[in-house]
Amino acid sequence: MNAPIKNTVSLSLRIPEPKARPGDPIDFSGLNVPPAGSAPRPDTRANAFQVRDLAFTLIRVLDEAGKAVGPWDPKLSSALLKSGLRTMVITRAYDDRMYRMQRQGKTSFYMKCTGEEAVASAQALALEDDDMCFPTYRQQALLIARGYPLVDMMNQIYSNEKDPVKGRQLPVMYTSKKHGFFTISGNLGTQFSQAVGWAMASAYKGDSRIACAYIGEGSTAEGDFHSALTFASVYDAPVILNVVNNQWAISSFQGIAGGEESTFASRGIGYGIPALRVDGNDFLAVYAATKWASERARANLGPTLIEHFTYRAAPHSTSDEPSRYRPAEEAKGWPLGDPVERLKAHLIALGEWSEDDHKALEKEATEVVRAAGKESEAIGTLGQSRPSVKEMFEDVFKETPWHIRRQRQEMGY
Amino acid sequence: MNAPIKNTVSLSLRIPEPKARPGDPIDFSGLNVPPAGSAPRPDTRANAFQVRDLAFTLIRVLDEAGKAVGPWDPKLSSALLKSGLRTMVITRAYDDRMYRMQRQGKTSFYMKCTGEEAVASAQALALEDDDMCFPTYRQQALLIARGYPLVDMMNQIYSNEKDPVKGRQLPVMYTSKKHGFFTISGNLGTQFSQAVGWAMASAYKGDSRIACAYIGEGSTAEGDFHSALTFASVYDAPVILNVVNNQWAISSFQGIAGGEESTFASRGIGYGIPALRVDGNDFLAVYAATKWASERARANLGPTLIEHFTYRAAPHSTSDEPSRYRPAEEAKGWPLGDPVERLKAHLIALGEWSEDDHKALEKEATEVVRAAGKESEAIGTLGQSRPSVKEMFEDVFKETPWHIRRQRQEMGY
Amino acid sequence: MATMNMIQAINSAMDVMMTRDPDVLVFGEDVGYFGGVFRATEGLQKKHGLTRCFDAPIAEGGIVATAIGMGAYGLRPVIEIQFADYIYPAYDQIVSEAARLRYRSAADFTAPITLRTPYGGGIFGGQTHSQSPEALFTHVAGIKTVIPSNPYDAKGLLIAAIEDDDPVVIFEPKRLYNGPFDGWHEKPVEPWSKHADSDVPDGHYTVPLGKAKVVRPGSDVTVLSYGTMVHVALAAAAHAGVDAEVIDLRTLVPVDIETIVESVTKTGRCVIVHEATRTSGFGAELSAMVQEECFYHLEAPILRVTGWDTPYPHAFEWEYFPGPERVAKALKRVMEG
Amino acid sequence: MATMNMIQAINSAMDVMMTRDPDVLVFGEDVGYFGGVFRATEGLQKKHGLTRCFDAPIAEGGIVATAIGMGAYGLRPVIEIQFADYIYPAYDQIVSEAARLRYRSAADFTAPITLRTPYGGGIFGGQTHSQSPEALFTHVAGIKTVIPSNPYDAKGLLIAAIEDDDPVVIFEPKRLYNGPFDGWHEKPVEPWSKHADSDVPDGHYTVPLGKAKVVRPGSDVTVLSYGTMVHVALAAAAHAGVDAEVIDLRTLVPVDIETIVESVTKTGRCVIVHEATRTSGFGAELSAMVQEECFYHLEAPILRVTGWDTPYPHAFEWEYFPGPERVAKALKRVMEG
Ligand SMILES: Cc1ncc(C[n+]2csc(CCOP(=O)(O)OP(=O)(O)O)c2C)c(N)n1
Ligand SMILES: Cc1ncc(C[n+]2csc(CCOP(=O)(O)OP(=O)(O)O)c2C)c(N)n1
Ligand SMILES: [Mg+2]
Ligand SMILES: [Mg+2]
Repeated sequence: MNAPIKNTVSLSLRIPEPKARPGDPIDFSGLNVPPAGSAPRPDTRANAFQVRDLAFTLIRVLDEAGKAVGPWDPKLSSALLKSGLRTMVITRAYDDRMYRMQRQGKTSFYMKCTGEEAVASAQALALEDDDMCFPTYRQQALLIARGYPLVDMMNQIYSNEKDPVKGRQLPVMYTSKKHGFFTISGNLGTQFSQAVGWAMASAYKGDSRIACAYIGEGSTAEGDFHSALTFASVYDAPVILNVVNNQWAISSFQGIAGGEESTFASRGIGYGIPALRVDGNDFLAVYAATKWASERARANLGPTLIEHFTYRAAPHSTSDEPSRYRPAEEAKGWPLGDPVERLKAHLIALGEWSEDDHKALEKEATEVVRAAGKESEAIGTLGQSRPSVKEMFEDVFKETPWHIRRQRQEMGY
Repeated sequence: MNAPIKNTVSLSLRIPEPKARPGDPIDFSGLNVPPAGSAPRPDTRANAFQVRDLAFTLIRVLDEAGKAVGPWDPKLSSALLKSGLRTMVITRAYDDRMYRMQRQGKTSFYMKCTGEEAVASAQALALEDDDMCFPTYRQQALLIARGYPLVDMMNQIYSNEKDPVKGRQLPVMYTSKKHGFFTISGNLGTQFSQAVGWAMASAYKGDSRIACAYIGEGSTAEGDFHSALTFASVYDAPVILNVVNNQWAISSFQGIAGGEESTFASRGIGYGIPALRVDGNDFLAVYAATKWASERARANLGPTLIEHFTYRAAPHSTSDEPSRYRPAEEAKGWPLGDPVERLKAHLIALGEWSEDDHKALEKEATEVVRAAGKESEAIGTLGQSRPSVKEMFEDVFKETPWHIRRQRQEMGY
Repeated sequence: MATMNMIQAINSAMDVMMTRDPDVLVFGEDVGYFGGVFRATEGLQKKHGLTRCFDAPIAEGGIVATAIGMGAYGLRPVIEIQFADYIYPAYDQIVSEAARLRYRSAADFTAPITLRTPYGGGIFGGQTHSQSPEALFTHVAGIKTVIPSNPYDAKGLLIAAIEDDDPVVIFEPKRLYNGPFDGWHEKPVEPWSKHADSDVPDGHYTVPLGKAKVVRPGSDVTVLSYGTMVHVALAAAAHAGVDAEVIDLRTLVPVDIETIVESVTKTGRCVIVHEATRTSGFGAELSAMVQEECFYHLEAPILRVTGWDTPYPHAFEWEYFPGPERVAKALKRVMEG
Repeated sequence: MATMNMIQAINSAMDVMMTRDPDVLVFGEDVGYFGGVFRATEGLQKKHGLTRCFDAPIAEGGIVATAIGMGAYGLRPVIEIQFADYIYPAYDQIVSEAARLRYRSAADFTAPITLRTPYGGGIFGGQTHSQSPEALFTHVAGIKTVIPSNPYDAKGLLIAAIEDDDPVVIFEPKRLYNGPFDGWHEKPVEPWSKHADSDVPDGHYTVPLGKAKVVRPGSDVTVLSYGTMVHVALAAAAHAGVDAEVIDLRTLVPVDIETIVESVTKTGRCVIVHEATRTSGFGAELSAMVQEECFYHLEAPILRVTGWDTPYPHAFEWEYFPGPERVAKALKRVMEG
């Protein structure tokens, strides 16, 4: 080992590539899916080192037959299961309508969460209603589950006269403090570390509310992700740190965020944060993992990181066309299936649900969404109706200073 | 699990605190120091998952008797050991003089690396001379080992006429491309991710040189640390990512960077980066770990993270007074000892060195440093001599644009 | 010669430079296989290979940092920040590092990097896809700031930037990518092919950094503008019936002071137009410089027509955007002064 | 009433507010047990408890982000960024988040945070302990920018900032911490105790944000300044023998336009002084505003005396620093105009 031998092999740069591009057959061969029920469920008092293997497996409850199995089975009432299914189905109907509306030119932009509905739907039920969520643009199901009016969501999307954020935000950037839903930022990742601050504040005040933060797997590369984990670890903040790994960040596959080298859950290990990797399309697994994490947080045991392994079935947004960078059929071939279908199958397996019940639910959902849509569209779609132009100059500061007031006057308002 | 039971225990905020503050007895009781030789040495082709336990132990080669033991023993020649010792001793003499010079008002600022000399001294020998280092302000030993003239270092510190960076930089912010020493930034952490870019470039060009980056444990909290690990992981960059954990960041103990919750080495696991935790005061262990990492990098096997567990024996800088925030005697009580003493004891145990040899070396080092000091001081100390004021306006851009030229003229140059 | 829109011209600049210089490489979010959300890098990966045009993690700070490291090695990376609104996570690396590497190391290390980023409004992008942060860069010593207004300049300036040994930030007015836009948003969109500056040489050429262009000579008033606002200024002059001399600055730092002074000395009046927020916008610097240099020639106050001191609001796109009506009003007012 | 230097006044402001309001807490790098590298938070942890004044990881972005989250919860965090030169890693959180929370959520969420940071040169801190980045904040809608020049104002403005419901960035001229400094660097340092503005009430009071102060009435020329430069301007006026009206702006955004206009209308001349890099500095905005508002009263070009368009170089501290000689020269020149 002594003589410094200069290696003569020349280095080369590796650029990660997904298994399949347009034209290629879809290929999920590398996917390692452990059987439902195989992951152990440690006590919530376990530390990060003890539970570290959970960051490399996949917590799954629903088996292929739609049965709930293993230690993570949360043993939910059928009422709760049905309520979760309803949120997912309404969310999907909502997404479909709003996507269509954008296509019809009724707004500038829209983003669906198709295939990922279980994450926010199950978490909304596992959390307390007054826990504060710091969502990305794919957790609209939180608002829906918590009873925020669909028509207000639509008004936001249309930037119409009744838009709760007064025409100032891009569509889908909702806010509702009342519903524990932090104002969505267009800048990726920023909310993740803010959530930790909110959780620290809750702990500082001796409150019992916890924070629940979301980030896409692509956005975990931002510095805010690291800030969040560092501060959560140092101050033992009562926060659930969710990474929604839907495997795509616009056109970039998860390998570009480091997903081929380790799991996103495993990022928690180095900060001493217990980390769970969960089948994100398994409503029961998401619910159970969230309960585990929220129990820890509420018992002053600090943060938990949860990676929700799922798949972005829809385009990134209305500005995107995924068939340009991945096989068009890839979404359909996703081995972990569809969260709605899987929960439906479970309820049917329990004898609590039928195909007819499901059709009725879908119909109802479409109807509910349609009614809200009509109401909102009657107020106006983008460009037809909007808040007063005066609103452009308000809320920059609590009190409008002279220079902004003058500018407003220059505009004639 | 069904009924949402609101936890009535109120949350509380934890602020980490060191074991001992001024006035308290020193307390290293929590320290877990595995015996020298106990850590296994895996093949360099092992992946991060396989070597993950090495992030939680401590690779140590020198035992209490000064013997080199275990699989990590790099089996170095006595010539190489002596060369390393010499670098360390000169570095210490250099630090002592420059610290004194600052105290005498001959410059504005100085930073020592006392207690941490083994890290850069061993790495300089383990690396090729043309590997590019991206240091912090505590790797002056790299320059010394690579033969950069002490007098040039001093000229930089004095911002005198011969200052290689022309009076523009704070003292100790050296640069020397020729010596594979990237220009030190005053902004913590920024160099860590730049090093990854340099390594990517080397791989892109089919070069065989690798990059070697440094960061303090406190600075691992910066976003740049996360960028570095992410990019190194994604592109499999040939880079050694060193975290020098000297346990203090100015007045903040390592718990404020998350060091109580997990090791800094373990941060690598979540990125799939093999990580070693090394006794940073053990010259042989640092050397061996660096060789392991550089072999991996040069064989296109990608990045390695090394945590060097050491102790900042000196004040943070000349602006600091550690007895205000830690027991004054803490440094002396540091269980892993002093790197110079330990290598000296090893050489003596080998029969290659004696107390007299050591005294002679110390004398020589003082002399070498003194001679360089005299030479540099003859050119001038801060304020006595400096580059032309014209230099203030040069090198902002390659060619000076009109507005800066005009400003220079306004100054009369 | 070919007819190119702005995206094609930008794409061609990178293609030309990647072909000429193996040290030029391109990376950024979604720029690889997909070719970028605005298609500026389309085909480059296929043509030049995976390692020469590739996707980056969503970490703007990491993108700039690795580009700096590459620049220090000796490469000439061209990086894309997907929207200028997302440049802030990279701000420290740009301001503290790229801008100061040469200075602090006395040219031992340099960062010859080019940072491209789509900017500006007019596309209903809301507050996070519409910003014009150029003044946050013009304040920083060591950065060159460039803003093209048409395909010919875009290609020539981008090639000049890539060849430049200093870090250059190029803000590309995204509203201009597919056609000139003069702010009359109710008019049908005109394609670049109808515009003279869409005649773009296929090969290598440069438009020098630091040189402005008089796009419309005139004698009444000087209009200082750049990017989309050049087209708005022309439309406004026509609308107001004022014989304005419209200057396209093209480079903000170093700015072409000679062209500016010569024009204002002649006209005695000056209107500055930009889309960015008014307070401390680059218009403030232009106004300060013009009055310092041309004080005794000024016949009326220099006026600024700018975005308001608010974020860019989704529903009020055209009230925020400084369109031809607002600019025309200023032209008339300055003529009365 | 007590005699306080600026550090003591700042410390007292936090102490008073922590005592009055349990929702006020203080954190930042080294601010806890140690009391901050400039000792601004000394004793606060001991007096108010570990959770009310504590150390933060070296992650400026994380510090601001968690403060925003706390603000959204309902607290009033006061955070320290150790040097203004290190604020850039937090720039995205400040610009994209703190500044826009109220606007984008229509006041559903707000960020009533106060960010304190030592800034400016004159201490041989080299390029990374000397910067004056205020213009990078004045350009951002939604941020208030405050710069005190003496102990009385420092305490009153800081309390006003903490009580303010919007995010406020306070740049504290570190060269003034221990005594007024007028740029005659070879003169012995004078302690604050000899200065009238070191008479500081022990308890609660405020100096309103947005109000400037005429520190020296005069009739020849208006000098607009803030922070350390207020003292330099006074020294320069004496040195030049010019009857300057020296205005201490105190708040840059929103700026006190009335006081400025009133003064320049009277004097007809204006010199602007700041330490920051000239191009796109806040002086540009002041110059633009003054000429917009007072064009017909101006008898000479508005001049700017500023730091140069270079980083702040260690060995050339006093050549970079806009000292009284340079300001005096401008005062004389403007009187000739
Ligand atoms: C700071 C920042 N950089 C870039 C973007 C542009 N952008 C919007 S969404 C997106 C992809 C995000 O991917 P991921 O985090 O995986 O979330 P997903 O869309 O899959 O839910 C990008 C790059 C942005 N909004 N903010
Ligand atoms: C971005 C940034 N933030 C803060 C500082 C101020 N600062 C200088 S050194 C230091 C402590 C660094 O601690 P660590 O990383 O552990 O390195 P060490 O000094 O122990 O070698 C701090 C906070 C800085 N230089 N840069
Ligand atoms: Mg994703
Ligand atoms: Mg340290």
